[in-house]
Amino acid sequence: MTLRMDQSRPAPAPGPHRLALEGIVKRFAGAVLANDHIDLALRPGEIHALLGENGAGKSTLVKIIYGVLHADEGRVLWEGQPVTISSPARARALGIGMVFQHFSLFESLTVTENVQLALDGRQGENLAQAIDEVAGRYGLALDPKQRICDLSVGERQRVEIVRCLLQNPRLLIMDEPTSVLTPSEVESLFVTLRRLAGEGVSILYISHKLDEIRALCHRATILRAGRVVGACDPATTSTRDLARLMIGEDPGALERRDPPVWPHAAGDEAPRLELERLSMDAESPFAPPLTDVSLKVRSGEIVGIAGVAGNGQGTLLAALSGEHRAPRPEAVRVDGVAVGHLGPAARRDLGLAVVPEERLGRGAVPELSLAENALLSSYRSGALVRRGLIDRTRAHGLARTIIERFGVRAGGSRAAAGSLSGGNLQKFIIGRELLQKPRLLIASQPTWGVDAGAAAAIHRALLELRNQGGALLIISQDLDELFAIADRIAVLCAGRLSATRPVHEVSLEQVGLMMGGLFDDVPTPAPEARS
Amino acid sequence: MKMFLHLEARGEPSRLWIWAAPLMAVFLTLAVGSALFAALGKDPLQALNGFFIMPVSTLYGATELLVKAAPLALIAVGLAVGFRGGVWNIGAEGQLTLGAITGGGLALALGAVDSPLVLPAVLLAGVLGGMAWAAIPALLRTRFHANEILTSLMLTYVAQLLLGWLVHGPWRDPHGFNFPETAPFSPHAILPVLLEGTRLHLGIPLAGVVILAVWALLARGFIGFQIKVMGLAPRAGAYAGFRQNRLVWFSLLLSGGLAGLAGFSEAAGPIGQLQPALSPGYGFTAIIVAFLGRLHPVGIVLAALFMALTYLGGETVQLFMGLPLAVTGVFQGLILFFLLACDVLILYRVRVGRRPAPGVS
Amino acid sequence: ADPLKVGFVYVGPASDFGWSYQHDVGRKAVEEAFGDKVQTAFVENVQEGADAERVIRQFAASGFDLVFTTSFGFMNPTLKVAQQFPKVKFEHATGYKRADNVATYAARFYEGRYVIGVIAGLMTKSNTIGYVASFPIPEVVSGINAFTQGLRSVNPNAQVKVIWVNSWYDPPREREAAETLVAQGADVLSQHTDSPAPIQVAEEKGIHAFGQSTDMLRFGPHAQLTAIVDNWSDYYKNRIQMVMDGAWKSEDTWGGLASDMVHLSPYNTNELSPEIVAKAEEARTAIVNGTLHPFDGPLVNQAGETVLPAGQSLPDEKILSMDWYVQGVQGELPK
Amino acid sequence: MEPTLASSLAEAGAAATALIGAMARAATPLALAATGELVTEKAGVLNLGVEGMMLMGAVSAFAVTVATGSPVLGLGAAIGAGMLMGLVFAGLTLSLRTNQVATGLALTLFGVGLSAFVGRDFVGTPLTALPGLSIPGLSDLPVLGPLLFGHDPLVYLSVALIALVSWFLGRTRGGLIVRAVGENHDAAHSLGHDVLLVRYGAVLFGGALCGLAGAYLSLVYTPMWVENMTAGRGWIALALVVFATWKPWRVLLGAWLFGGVTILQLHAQGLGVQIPSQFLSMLPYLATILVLVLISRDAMRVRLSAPACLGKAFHPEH
Ligand SMILES: Nc1ncnc2c1ncn2[C@@H]1O[C@H](COP(=O)(O)OP(=O)(O)OP(=O)(O)O)[C@@H](O)[C@H]1O
Ligand SMILES: Nc1ncnc2c1ncn2[C@@H]1O[C@H](COP(=O)(O)OP(=O)(O)OP(=O)(O)O)[C@@H](O)[C@H]1O
Ligand SMILES: [Mg+2]
Ligand SMILES: [Mg+2]
Repeated sequence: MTLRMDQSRPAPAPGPHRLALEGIVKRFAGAVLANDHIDLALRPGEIHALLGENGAGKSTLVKIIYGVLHADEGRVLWEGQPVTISSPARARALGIGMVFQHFSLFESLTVTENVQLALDGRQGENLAQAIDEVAGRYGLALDPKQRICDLSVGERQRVEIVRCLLQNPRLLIMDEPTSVLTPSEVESLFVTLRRLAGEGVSILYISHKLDEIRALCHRATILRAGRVVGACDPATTSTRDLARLMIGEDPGALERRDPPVWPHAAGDEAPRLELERLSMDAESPFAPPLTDVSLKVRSGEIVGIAGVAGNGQGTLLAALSGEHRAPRPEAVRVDGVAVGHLGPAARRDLGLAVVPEERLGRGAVPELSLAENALLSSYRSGALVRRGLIDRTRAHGLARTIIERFGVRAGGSRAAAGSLSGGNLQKFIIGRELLQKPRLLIASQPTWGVDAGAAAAIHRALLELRNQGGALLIISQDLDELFAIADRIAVLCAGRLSATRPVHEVSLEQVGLMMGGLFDDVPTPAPEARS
Repeated sequence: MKMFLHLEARGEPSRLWIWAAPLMAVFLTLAVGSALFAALGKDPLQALNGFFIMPVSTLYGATELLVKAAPLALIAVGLAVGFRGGVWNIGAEGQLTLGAITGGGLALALGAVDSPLVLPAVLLAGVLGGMAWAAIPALLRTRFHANEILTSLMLTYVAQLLLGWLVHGPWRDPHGFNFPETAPFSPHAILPVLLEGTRLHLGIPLAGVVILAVWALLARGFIGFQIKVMGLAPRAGAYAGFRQNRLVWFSLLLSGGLAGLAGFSEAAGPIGQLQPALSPGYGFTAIIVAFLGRLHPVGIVLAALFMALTYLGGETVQLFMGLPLAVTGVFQGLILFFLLACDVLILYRVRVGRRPAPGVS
Repeated sequence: ADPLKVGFVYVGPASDFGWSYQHDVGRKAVEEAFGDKVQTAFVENVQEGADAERVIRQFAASGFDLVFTTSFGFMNPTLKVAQQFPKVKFEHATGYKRADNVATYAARFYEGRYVIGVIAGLMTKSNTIGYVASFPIPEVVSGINAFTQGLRSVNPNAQVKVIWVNSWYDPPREREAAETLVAQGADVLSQHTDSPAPIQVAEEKGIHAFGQSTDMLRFGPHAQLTAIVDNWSDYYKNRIQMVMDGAWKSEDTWGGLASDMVHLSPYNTNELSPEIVAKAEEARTAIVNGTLHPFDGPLVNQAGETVLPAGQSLPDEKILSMDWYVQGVQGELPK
Repeated sequence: MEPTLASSLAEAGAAATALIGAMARAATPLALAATGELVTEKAGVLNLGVEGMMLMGAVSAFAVTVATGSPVLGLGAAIGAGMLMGLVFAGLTLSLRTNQVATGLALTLFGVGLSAFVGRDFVGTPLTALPGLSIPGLSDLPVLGPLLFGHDPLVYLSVALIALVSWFLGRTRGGLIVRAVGENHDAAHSLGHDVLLVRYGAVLFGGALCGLAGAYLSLVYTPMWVENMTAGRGWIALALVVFATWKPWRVLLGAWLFGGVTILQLHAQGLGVQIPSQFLSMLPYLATILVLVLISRDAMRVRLSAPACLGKAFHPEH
């Protein structure tokens, strides 16, 4: 999808810089040089993009600005004055607000309480009202009384953004705020950000979505391996050039997808995965239950499931992976076998692999080494465990293979999963699942927070699996991604799944309508795709 | 908090300090201990000698150290398994008691039966008793989500009262003038002494073997990995298809079984019968031992020996120097504080003063 | 000459103000009496499990000549160690197993309890006496029975309510038991647990009670009528003198009021009328003289059966292993 | 004289009053210590040193009251001693990041020893109990008077403290921050809350209340000092926090349940119930387990009220 270029971008006000960084250096234990003498300056009203591959050091830099981390060298100037940002409280006192890449939310607390915790006690009773107001103004629907644990990832992201906006910051830092928002949410967020910029707020914006950056930002600074490698006006720089700046070489185009391997006409070929009127309750009382979800995925095709976060994606994934058992075994079939009652391990034995959307704590254990994380889901295959004993050499070997094959940037198989940057960990997890040669892969948000180069690599790997006859089900909010790799597409809305449609038969607009729940207003799909 | 001591992560554990930290703790202990004893008007050298050297300066003393350390290590290894997986069994004392009850009950029931199978049978009964008692928190947690910290602790008191009832009532020695103890176990149900003139009984090498087996199982075994994942990230465990409830059962049954074994070994080893007080709180002390040993079997064995030594030392300094038991408790607490605090050096460098301030030119 | 080395093994802390405390009072009396002719040492809070044998052995192995092991649970360990150290002399309190170098000693607390039973019987108005008990062992049971015999000898309608707290020493729990007994109508309390908590309850409620182990008058100046004091000092001094004289031999000593091993602290004459004091003294002297035995027949059990006909008194081994209640005690003993 | 309905009602009322009074007193030390520990745990710190802190509170209160004759100073000393113990714990676990479970157990060992050492000269020293509160007029009301107004001040204080803690945690910004720190210390840190400061405060508060609980025992309940006089009540208090699923009012419920069943089983014994006393003594433990099972059935709710970071060390540089 293409974002509307905003013609009327006001130029940032001249005058002193709101924020200037000079020679910032940050070294992590283990001698990772995450920031290497970084200089950066923002004017009032400027929307400034920070670009870079996964692990380039973007999050580290903004955490230093926000006082979460402390630089080893360098200085920070605020409105021309040298300042010490010793803590986030200090940062907020200066007028800096931040939306974190990895949520800083409190699961058991309500939305209001989460917001209140960031507000230094200024707003009192009518906070819930203020939240409603901001949320309404910017089109970020939220119920202030809900607990975070009952929210979907997308809703959580909204909480982060609303919380930040309520602080009336003069510098707003956003670390990948849109990765889980729907296109229309992104649109309205941009309207907000432009308005804020117009009011003189400086915005430091991190995203891997180059289109967004081109549509929104006045300037871009590009980081590579902790160093500033360039700066440009993104509006006048092509996406391709931006990508080249980031990775230092030509990214190479994503090959157009080949037609699906399975013969379109023979719609009666036995599906790999079949959901038959699957209905089940959600884990949390606020997510919608799944209602009569039916779906078929055949070998050699990728089926994409679009939809706004919080419409039952989590429940669907858990029902497919076996983390939640279906009420009826026959509701989920793999290769014709009813598996609804089986757990994740038994389903893996049938050739199923799963990539969940949360990397830390679900797809991987942050405290454990990559070798142990390789073992986490590969223990059924590859003879890593024999007679109850672990073959450590093989586990390390497997981790090294994943690292090499999928270009994961990590300090070897002994590195803790938690020390990897978000994108690199995602590559590792996808690689781990793909190396199991699954006959059926289910992935949720496979490229969430992943840089363009890595996203392309992941897409290539997914397509390769498809071309080798694998069946894939991709749950994603990123319509661009689905349109790029899926053969057929369906939309999940309020726990109901639309019929699947060949991608080339639907337009973005139609899918957008379906995401609003208007399944029936869309022209009838071709009969073979109806399951 | 403006920290005066600033800790700086090393990134990976320092190989040097893994060994040096305990040494430094010992050094601090000696220094502070000396000051403490001097303040009490006792000769520090003599007191420290009494604490750490005298108890093990004879062969008998050395074997006594093993007698005291074996149950601690055995229980702690079992507990460590659960602690790694977030299963908080703090009722090992109760499981120990039940192990003694079931093992002892069978020993009494078998009476004078003379068979080489008696000893294995009673030991097994002890293990099963401990398991059965641990099965209650396991059932209540997996079935009703009841927190095992509370249930296992409460069941400890119940077990002790149960033992009290048995030895005061139905299991009283008929020839014991109605005093609260059972008849002595028959020689076939007693763990034989291995070294004449000491109390080094078969239960001690047995504990060693069991600890080795558990270590092997957990270090190389997949179940140890599953437990670790469950402790660190339960959702990752669910994603991987590990069965949480099974792991909870496994951890509790294992730790309960080992505690039961320790309990019956105590009854059938140095004591030889059931009586109201079987254990000087081994089940609770083992919790400290488990953490002091960093939840690793080797560390646990060392920690158990060390804790046992401080208890023996406490007796020695009372006997020879008239140092009250209270001082022993204070001293023990201090040693533990030092040992725990020095471990910080394994993962961190300690810098004195404020953290380096960024942005100030 | 080298001083005689005497060791003591305590089951509780020496400062428990109860059982171990009184043994330590005895130890201090020894030190005072013999000066540098003796050297004493003690180890306190020794658990009755596997630890006891090690501690006792350590005394024996370190050249101690005489070791007092002061709890029933130390019986078997004492005998085991004694076998390995035939030259060392041991004395075990409250047990029943002896050896050539192991003597036993205990006190006939039940004698004192008979006397306080008499006082209780004369003082009670509600005819309900509360008894805070520790563990159902023969010593405690015979104490309850002797108390009841004394009680009913002057007041046949009085009843004894017993609450077991299953601890020798738990002040809050003892307090709760005492309060319960008062709530259920007791106006005199007796106790066979070691803390002054029941006395404090009696003092607070304006009723009466008897001290245990030590004189607890300080904790209940109005409440305490008298206390049964464990007095080990004379015994310890005697036995040590015997060792010094080469006259020590293994024997069983069961001292009572006569030898003052069981001692009654001064009567609280502010509370007790002279008549009651006279009655109590009468019973005490009769026991001392041997004209009265607390377990003189007829002894009737709770079921109303005569266990011992009139004219006989219960032999020592029956007292030592008592596991039944006499008539007048409410409740049932665990069997 | 014929017993009239009124007089027998009054008698029954008096008996009930006595029973409830006994329960309230038995529950008070448990409630105080458990409330302190609850706040500590809500901030994400597990301090297993409750028993040691209680003992230090008990001995300090006793010693200072004997020395100065002022129970108020004694209470102050108990609070101070509890906080000092808390400070030792916090210094080790928060600043030096030692393992909380092990450090707490070591703190108990240390406190048992130190209190015994400090208290050696006070064994056998009598002390008059703190007088009960008497509110003119109210306390003299029939039945209700003694029932509601006849207890000692600390009984009311414990209820007031629970109300205060409940209000603080649930309704104030400070309480919200405490909960946030216990829920997710990294996020709290990112938002600029001083995790260590909050935790130091919570541990010290916990220490203060445990000290107070100890003082209740040595000044009010059984005014005396003897070694180890808490006899394991610190452990029960710890268990009650779990029982209460980290909710203040449930701590009171748990303490009353435990204290109440304890008193009731003693009453049953006194009434001559034909069950061995050991089994009756098991009842408070079994009752607590039973009720816990009943209230734990909704796993989700229990999980939500448990502080997610409980016992975990906080590393600010991550
Ligand atoms: N706490 C940490 N300890 C050690 N290394 C770290 C830590 N945090 C980040 N790093 C390393 O610092 C480098 C920069 O990480 P950072 O999170 O800033 O990357 P990023 O540019 O935000 O990447 P992404 O786009 O994936 O979010 C990476 O190599 C990462 O592994
Ligand atoms: N008590 C235990 N409970 C659970 N798991 C355990 C236990 N002891 C050891 N393990 C498992 O064994 C692993 C390694 O234990 P082991 O003693 O073999 O260490 P090692 O061989 O020294 O390891 P390395 O070579 O990585 O240093 C631990 O990381 C853990 O997974
Ligand atoms: Mg980042
Ligand atoms: Mg990152």
